[in-house]
Amino acid sequence: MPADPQWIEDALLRWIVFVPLGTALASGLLLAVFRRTLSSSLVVWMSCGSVFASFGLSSLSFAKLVGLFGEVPVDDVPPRVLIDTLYTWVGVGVGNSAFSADLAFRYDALSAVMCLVVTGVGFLIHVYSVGYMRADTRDDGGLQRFFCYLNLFIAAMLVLVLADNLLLMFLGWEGVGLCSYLLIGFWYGDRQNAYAGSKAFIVNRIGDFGFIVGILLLFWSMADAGQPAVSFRAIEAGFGSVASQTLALPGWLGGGEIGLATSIGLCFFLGAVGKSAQLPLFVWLPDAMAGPTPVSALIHAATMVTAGVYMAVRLSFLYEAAPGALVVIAWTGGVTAVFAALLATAQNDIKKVLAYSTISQLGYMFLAVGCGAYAIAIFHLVTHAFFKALLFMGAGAVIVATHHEQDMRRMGGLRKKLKLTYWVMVAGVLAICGFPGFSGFFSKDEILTSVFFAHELPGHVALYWMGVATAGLTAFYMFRLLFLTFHGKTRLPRGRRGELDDPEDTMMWPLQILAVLAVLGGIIGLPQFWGDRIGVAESNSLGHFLASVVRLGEPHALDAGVVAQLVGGVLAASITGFGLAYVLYISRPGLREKLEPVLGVPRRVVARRFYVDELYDAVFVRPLVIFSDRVLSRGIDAGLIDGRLVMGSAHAVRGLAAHVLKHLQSGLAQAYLLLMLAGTVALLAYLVT
Amino acid sequence: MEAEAFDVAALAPLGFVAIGALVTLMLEVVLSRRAFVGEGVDPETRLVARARIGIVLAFASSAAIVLAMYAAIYQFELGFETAFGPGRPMLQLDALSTFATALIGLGALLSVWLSITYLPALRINHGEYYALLLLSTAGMFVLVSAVDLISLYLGLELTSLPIYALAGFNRRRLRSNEAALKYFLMGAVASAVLLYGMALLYGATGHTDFTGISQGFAGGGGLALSGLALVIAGLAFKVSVVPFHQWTPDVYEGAPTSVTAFMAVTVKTAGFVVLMRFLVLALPEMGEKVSVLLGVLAGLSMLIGNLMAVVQDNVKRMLAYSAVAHAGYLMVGFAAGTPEAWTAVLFYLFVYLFMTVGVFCVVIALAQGGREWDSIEDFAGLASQRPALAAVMTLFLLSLAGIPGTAGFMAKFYLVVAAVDAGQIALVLILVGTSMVSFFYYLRLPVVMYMQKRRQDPDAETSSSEIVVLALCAAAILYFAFFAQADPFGTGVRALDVAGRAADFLH
Amino acid sequence: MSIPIEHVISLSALLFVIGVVGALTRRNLIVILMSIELMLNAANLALVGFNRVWSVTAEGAARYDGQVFALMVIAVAAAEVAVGLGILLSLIRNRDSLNVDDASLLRW
Amino acid sequence: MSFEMFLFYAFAFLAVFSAVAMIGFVRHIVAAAMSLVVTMVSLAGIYVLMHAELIAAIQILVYAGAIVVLFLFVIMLLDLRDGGLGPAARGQNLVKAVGVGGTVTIGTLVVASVSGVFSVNPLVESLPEGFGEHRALGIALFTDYALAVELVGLVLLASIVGAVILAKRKID
Repeated sequence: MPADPQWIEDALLRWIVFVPLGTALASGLLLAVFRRTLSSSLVVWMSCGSVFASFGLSSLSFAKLVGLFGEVPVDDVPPRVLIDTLYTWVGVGVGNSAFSADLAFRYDALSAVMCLVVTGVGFLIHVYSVGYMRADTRDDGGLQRFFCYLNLFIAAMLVLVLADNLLLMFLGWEGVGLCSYLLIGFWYGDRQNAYAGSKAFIVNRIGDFGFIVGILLLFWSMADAGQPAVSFRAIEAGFGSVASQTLALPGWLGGGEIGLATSIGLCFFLGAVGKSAQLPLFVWLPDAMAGPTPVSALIHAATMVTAGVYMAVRLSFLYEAAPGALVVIAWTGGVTAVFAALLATAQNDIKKVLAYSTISQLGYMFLAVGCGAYAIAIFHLVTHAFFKALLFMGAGAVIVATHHEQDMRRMGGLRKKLKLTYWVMVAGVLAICGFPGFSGFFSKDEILTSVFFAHELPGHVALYWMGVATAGLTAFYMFRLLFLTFHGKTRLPRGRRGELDDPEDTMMWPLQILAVLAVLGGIIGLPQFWGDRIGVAESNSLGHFLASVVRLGEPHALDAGVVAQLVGGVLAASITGFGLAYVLYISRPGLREKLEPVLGVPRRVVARRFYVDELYDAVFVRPLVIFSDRVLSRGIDAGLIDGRLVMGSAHAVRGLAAHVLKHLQSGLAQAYLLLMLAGTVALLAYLVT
Repeated sequence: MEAEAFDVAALAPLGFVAIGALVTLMLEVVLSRRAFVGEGVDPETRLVARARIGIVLAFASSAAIVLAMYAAIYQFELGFETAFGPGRPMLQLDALSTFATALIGLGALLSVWLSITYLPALRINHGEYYALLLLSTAGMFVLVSAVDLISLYLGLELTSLPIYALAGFNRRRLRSNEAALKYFLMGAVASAVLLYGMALLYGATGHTDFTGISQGFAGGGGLALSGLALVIAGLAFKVSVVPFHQWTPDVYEGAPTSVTAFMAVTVKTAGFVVLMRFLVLALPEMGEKVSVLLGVLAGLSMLIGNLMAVVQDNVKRMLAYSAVAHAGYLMVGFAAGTPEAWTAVLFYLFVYLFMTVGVFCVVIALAQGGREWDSIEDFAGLASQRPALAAVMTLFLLSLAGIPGTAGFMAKFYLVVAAVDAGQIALVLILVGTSMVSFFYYLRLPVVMYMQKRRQDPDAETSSSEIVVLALCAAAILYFAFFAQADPFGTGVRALDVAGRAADFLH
Repeated sequence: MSIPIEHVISLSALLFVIGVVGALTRRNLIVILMSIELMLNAANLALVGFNRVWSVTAEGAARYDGQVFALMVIAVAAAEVAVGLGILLSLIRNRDSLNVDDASLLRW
Repeated sequence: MSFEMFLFYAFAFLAVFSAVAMIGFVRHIVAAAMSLVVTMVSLAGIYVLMHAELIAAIQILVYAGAIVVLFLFVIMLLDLRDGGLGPAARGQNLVKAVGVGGTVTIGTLVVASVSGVFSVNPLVESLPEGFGEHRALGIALFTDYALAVELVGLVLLASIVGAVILAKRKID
């Protein structure tokens, strides 16, 4: 357990949140109430400036945290936590369990990392958006609205990562969901977008249900033990006393008992599954790609979707007491990683490939969490933020350059026209595939190493091989993307072939910065083993930095042989993937047609997303709505939309209401009277007997 | 404080609105005569004159309500505690009743402001409207302080009769007639059931006052329990709890929207407060059995309300089912039955007022040309045309759904915490789960407002009275989301503490 | 000897049930209104009957809770009928039917 | 059986009979109103037996005198044909009537028998002088129950305003 930290009051923290929030509110208020559209350059300066200011403040706080201004060197003081308490937000004296929650921000090592990523990458994406939205012909003068939402999102995300207690975190949690919803549906008039936005929001409800129940369960059990608490500090201090309790399962769940920590952990994990698009709640993320590309980069790759990972790490003390929950997390992550990677290989929409890739990489992060390697999960989170934002924005550049072509089958040969875009994309692809020395190499390698050594985890060998397979698949689909888009002959329609060029500079220079980060970002978490080899004294600085918040595992007994084996395995898989992609898409494209009959069935299975939607349909929807033909016929109508789990149950709810309950409300006053009097008689019978 | 023989000051709020009702009636007669003297007044002039009269009457009613609220708040701050009535206490003036009086007054006040431009827009601008509204308010003032079955019954009738008429106020519209008819029929039967229950309670205990009943109740006994069941059924009707809810959607949809807003907030507040007082005073040891019963009603209301709301295409109807669902949430607090739960219920009612008035105000702001714009399609693309209206509507809906950052979340949170603490885990799970379902329908409106193109193009402007109401409601929702228990401006008033004081009526 | 209170209450319950059945089954609005009146009357009978039981205090003074309540109910019943008939008239102006089932525009 | 008891049962029979007639088998709506009058008057008789003379008087004045007359006025106003009762009750109604009546009655009976509903205090045999007469009740009304009387005034006012606004033929 980390040493008791030194708490420092710092009233500057609130401004990290308030600056972007204030900008968003001011611009929104002007727009909605006073109907003032500001000039686009003012909007741009305001919103980018506010995020940059927030980044500056975060950096300043970071400096304070590591004691840059301090008198004493870092190593000699206990780890510091900056805290900024505004006032008591919620406080109830409930029976024996009076508790209160402050509106307070907390800046410790974990928040610092998240905060810097959110504001730093967020700033770059803001700048990029300026160019992107300007280039977008669909834009109907909604620039101010767009940046208003974007800033609001940054503010909500910062609340999430800076929150000192679960309630405030939940505020940020819902806030980011809301902004994501607004931004996915940004181009209104397009029913598909509106639908995707609602879907994202509604799928997340299922996760949020888990989150809320987790909070309540935690609160209830802590209050029961006489230690009511909602702030992370207090929970961490008091959780030990309830961790060993058990809950009796109700009869319909088969009875028996479940550990309290495990059940709370699983509830929270359900929240994380929704937010971070893991199996089975991943269906919303690919659809969310309907939004503008900067939104995909910011929200659906770099920041919001990692909130689930952040939460799991934030609550690591809880998961430490719940090994059962960790097993579920690890397996969910591992299966999702390989599953989503498989799906990514069958996509033709460039953004969808990246969306499934994101799901897959998030699976890696949860795999790390499940192994108890929290710092490594955060390490991968950071590097992933760099290279996935880069890839999305690169894809956005391609989309803008080709005038909104997203289908890779109609691209090709763009290498010569979009030179800069090509090279930054290459950097991103190499980073995600784990090219030795690139950021993704170290983080992925670390995750697989921890899985390999996680002996306490049931089936860790299988998980390890799933991770390796995912690495191979990742290399395959990423190079497939690269080859289809940039290599070979152009397949663009003739009309669009003229004057293809890299987009304007405001879009390109964030890409270049991110490319540098994607290549070199691994340094912050350089593993000890590699540090020793290249003579860096202080390696794994991220891990040491996070040690004040999470438990670091024992260093693995690594020797050159084991490392060679581990790295070799991953590299071999990746090279296989690359080679396959190269053969199929560059050197022998004809082979694909020949393979088609052989691969037909599995390929079709993958292309139909493993028939997940159909499975949901069969398992959840049809039994529920069997009594209603209309919904049934809707359910069979596969052309409609995918993601039947959620929309299917929505339909089931609708069906139940529309076809059964509705008939109670017949419009006949006497029928109402009858029910009312029947209710009265029932009441009477119940009370009197 | 010792009960004084006839402490008229105690009745100030009731007096103000009752006198206000008489004054508006008189004013209407006098002003109308002035305006329409002579035969050949053309319709146009007539309309303008009517509009002016309407404004005068609205001001008069507002003044009466503000005075009543002021009196109530003053009494609250003084810590008034008077059992009122010559000889025998009929009304109890205490923190609960003054709190509820102020709350109902606020609901009535906002409803009056909503009506100023709405009534002319629907061409139903008759002066009696305000008198009826004030009389009903007076009835609710009686209701919330009633400590005797007689005053409870009279208060209930005084509350309901004007609302039956108000629901049918749009006489030319068949739907309005029908709403009035249904509300009347169901209401009359419900009050007959209630009355019969009261008779049985009286027969079993020999008393009509709550404390007498609680003494006589001691053993329970079939007669008393039957009476109790009928009384609960009658009151459950007023707060539209399943299975006594079926009038709600029809009446909400058919009644003029300003009336819907009025009854949605005030009747619900009054009904819940009187139910609370009755349960606590007349049944001090509210056994497990009653608690289970209330829990079942709560669960049914949450489920049915939320499920039915999903399939509605009319906004007012959807909000009616949502009101049923919210009644269910509130009943969770009743099932818990702890002082904290009462506090949470009162705070919820307080917040619910702003959300509901706000939502209906948006519907009203769309009404024009003698017709309501209340189907979901009517909201399509509103965000591009009237962005502020769409924004506050979204805020109100999100608050109703209970998303963090709105007062609706805080209200729900306190309720849930109190229920968890009282061990009502199953109900809390239903509450949280059905709240998730509620996002389905609350989100439909933002989706059509923000993500569809405007189809029709009414050129209505939001009137200044509506702007005031909307701004007030929106500000309250944001304010209480963060300062339910804080006092940033140093006023010394914390909303939750106030609710707590009001709930502390058990001595 | 006086009438057993049980009989009075039974009579009142019977009348109440008849009122309920009337309100539930008759289609004619005026008859439904009359049935509601019958229910109120039944409650009044119970009140007056019970007042016979609780007619004196421990000190021997007369108590009139039930009778006063009944008086109030009579007045309220009159008020209710007035409003009910008003609603009925306004309905009839728009649609020439006294059948309660015709008022089913609002549903679902 | 004392004379009092005989009177009670006579009135009770009359009341129930005419109530059933009202909801059951009269052909004309005016007949239904008349049945209601009979019920009201019978109840007034019972009130007298219960030592509630003032209530009995008011019952006749207000109910039989005012309320039923109001019904009759409306019936005349509407000029109803076919007895005003609309189409003859369908078989469905009968089923419903039997079902509802049966359920409620059985419910009531079950409740009554299971819980001993009727186990109330015995009747007070020696009533004070002038119990239930106008003087005693009047004093009670204007002392203990003065507030209730005021409230009833408001209720009546509300109903008048409401009825007028709804029923007035022309309001513009």
